[in-house]
Amino acid sequence: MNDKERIARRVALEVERDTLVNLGIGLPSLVANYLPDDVHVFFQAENGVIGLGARPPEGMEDPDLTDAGGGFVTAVPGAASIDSAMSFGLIRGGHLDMTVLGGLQVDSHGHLANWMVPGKMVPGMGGAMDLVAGARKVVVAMVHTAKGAPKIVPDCTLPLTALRRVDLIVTEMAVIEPTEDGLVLREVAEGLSVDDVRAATGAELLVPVAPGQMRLA
Amino acid sequence: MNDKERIARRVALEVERDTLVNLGIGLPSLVANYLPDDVHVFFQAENGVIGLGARPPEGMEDPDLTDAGGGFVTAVPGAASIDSAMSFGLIRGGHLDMTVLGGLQVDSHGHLANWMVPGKMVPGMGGAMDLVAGARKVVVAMVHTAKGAPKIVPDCTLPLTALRRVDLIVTEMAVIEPTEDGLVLREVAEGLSVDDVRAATGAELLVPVAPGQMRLA
Amino acid sequence: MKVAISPAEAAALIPDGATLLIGGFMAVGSPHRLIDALVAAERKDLTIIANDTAMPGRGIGKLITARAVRRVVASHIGLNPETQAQMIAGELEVELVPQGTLIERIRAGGVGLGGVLTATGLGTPVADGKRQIEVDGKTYLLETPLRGDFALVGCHQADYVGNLEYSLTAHNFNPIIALAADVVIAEPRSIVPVGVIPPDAVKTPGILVDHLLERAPS
Amino acid sequence: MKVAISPAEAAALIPDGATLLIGGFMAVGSPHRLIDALVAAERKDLTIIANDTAMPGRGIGKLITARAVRRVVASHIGLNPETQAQMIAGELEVELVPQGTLIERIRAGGVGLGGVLTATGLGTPVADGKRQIEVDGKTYLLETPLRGDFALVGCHQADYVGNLEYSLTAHNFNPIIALAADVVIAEPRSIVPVGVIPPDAVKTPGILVDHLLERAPS
Repeated sequence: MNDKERIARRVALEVERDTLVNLGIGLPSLVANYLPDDVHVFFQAENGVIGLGARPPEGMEDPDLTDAGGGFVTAVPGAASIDSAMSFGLIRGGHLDMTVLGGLQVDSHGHLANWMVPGKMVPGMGGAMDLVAGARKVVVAMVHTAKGAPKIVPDCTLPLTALRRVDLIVTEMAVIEPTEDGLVLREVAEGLSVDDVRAATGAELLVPVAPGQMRLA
Repeated sequence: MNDKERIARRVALEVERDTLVNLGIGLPSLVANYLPDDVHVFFQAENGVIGLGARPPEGMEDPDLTDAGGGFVTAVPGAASIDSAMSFGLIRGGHLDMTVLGGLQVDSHGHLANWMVPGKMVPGMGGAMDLVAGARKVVVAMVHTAKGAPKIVPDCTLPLTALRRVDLIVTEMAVIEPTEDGLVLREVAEGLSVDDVRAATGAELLVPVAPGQMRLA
Repeated sequence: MKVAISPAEAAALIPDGATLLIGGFMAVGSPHRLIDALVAAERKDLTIIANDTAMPGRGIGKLITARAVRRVVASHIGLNPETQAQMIAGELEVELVPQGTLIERIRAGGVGLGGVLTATGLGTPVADGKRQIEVDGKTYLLETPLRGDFALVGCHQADYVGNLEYSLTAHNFNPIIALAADVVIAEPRSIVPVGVIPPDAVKTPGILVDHLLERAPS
Repeated sequence: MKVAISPAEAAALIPDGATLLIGGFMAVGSPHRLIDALVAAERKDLTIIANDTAMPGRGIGKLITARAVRRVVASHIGLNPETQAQMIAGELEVELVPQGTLIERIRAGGVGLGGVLTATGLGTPVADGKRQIEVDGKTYLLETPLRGDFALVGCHQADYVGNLEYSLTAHNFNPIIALAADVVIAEPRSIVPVGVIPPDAVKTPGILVDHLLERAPS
């Protein structure tokens, strides 16, 4: 199991049945592959469909039906088409139960930075700021370090995505919950120690009770 | 021809082809009866249809298709159903070409009061404030006096509907255009003199050029 | 998949004193069976946010006649003399809001806006006590969001996951109030299998709807 | 009844320097023939308000490649390296706006609001230079309306009076931009007689549409 699969499997456990879930492009989109069969959710793509489905059969792609990255998708039974005002009305109005987003940095306040690296990468925030400000639950799914450097830091040095404290950070090494008191280490991946996670983390980690082993199913 | 028919016929001449027009309940609604055959317009009812049509055949009424007063109507070919946010989005966003409203008072500034008489009649403003604030052209259709008292006054004593200067006042006696300089008498009904109109009007009337006879077709 | 509930079960969810957003325009498009159930359950002290109070014996008018309502936020009460009489007698509090402002305030509550700026109401009693904000040299009123504990939505048709369709002038406030309440109860005329309402025809996505009223006895 | 115009005629209506609202999300639902006509007409100095600039060779990306654009207001430009290159070279001005804020600003421009209050962007560079307004103890950014000289709307189907239908994820910005421009030009895939699109299926009423693009040669 590679790191990305490990992260996606763990995040999938956070998804509750009969909810509306938005998955970011890239790693977060893998989460859909690991949902238990009995957990029915509607996936929302911010470009405008509730009930996003898997890739369509070869030759049956519809140019009017894509995910937020422009890739062909299907719509599940019971899907609804929505325009961008409705799509972000749902996101900002508290109707989106959960969003899973990638991260460049998360800090000890639970603040996420995931949309730009000044002078290097200025893709635009797309829907990220709305998602973090508005979703009921925000899960950051990311690898623990970038080229060996911690992505979990005392204070974000990159521009923030929102002032809202995210609800959970899932990496290949650990599950960390940002709280009012700081970052709480909840689970540690099999074969790793608390000290291993601390060594790869730039911010202080609180360990109020012995963290469990990171669940994957 | 009674007073109301005279007013409705004159207002009908203000309606331009291929426009979106909102007619208030009561006297203004009569305007639809006097449009020339070659002037196609879409009537909007603020409760939510573009392309309001006449009363349906007996026995074919649809409880889901009424005018703003709750009366059964039809929808013309090319009609569109809209919700209240779209309906008032059109009204307030400048997409409504013309509205015809009744009036309790209009004053020398062109301000309209048409929604309440303190202590007596408090029906609520409904869509009137939005219509006067937002429509491209506001025509007030009303009888010239109420129980002998002028309804066109120096300053409204009743609560205003909006700060916007209405574009035209049509009564059974005259057609009057509110301008920056004041109320300009444009047309006088057949058989009446300028002095007759002045005697029934509480505000000063400007008569820069000899007013024409009030047109009815 | 939703579970359909009876009108009485729906009314039992709604306590005395609750704030209800109710769809309909002069009773057209209102959730009539829900209203009847609230009257039958003898609810009291409700706050009703709706376009109007209809007329006696119809739609929201029935709640007024039943004295179930303590406060009304509406754009028009002129066709219901009972609303006016209770207001004048001091038994019913009425806040009158321009119709376009009312629907935008509800939408703001539903889509997470902190408020909207509008020119409607400037220079009128509607402006009393409200903040005025200037943008690009123009003055606007700041109008704040409205939300309800419950939204009671009348609609033409629903499917099993709660996707809703509306018909003609019965749309009115219904699709907007479905965004702006903690609990949304929809009263469809008919309930059809998933797939009968195509995605492009859905006006209210089922994820907004908490409960569907069971079909009316035929 | 509308008169259908050719893409070249449509492009001729649009002068250099115009502000265009263009529908589409990563080129899905964009008015492709209108964009091609603008490129063919060698328009310059356009301001484009849109969700994104797509990718080189697709949708709005073609206008970027053709150097027809002086200024972009968008939520995302990350998949078009040419937009980024022109921006870094100082040839193209880019204003990045959160997607939800962008669509609400356009809607505000379309429905006559003076602005909206949103929490999105607080504590980020988006808040720089913007007024913050407190409502009920919460802080919001005041976001102001956006409008265009022209809206270029891609859609699935139109009827002869200009009523528009959209399909699946090709709705996106299209129904909203149709509210917010002085001149609205719609590019439907097919044009059908009045009555083929039932009133409840209309997403953009024809009274908002000024011109329909004639059907594509088959």
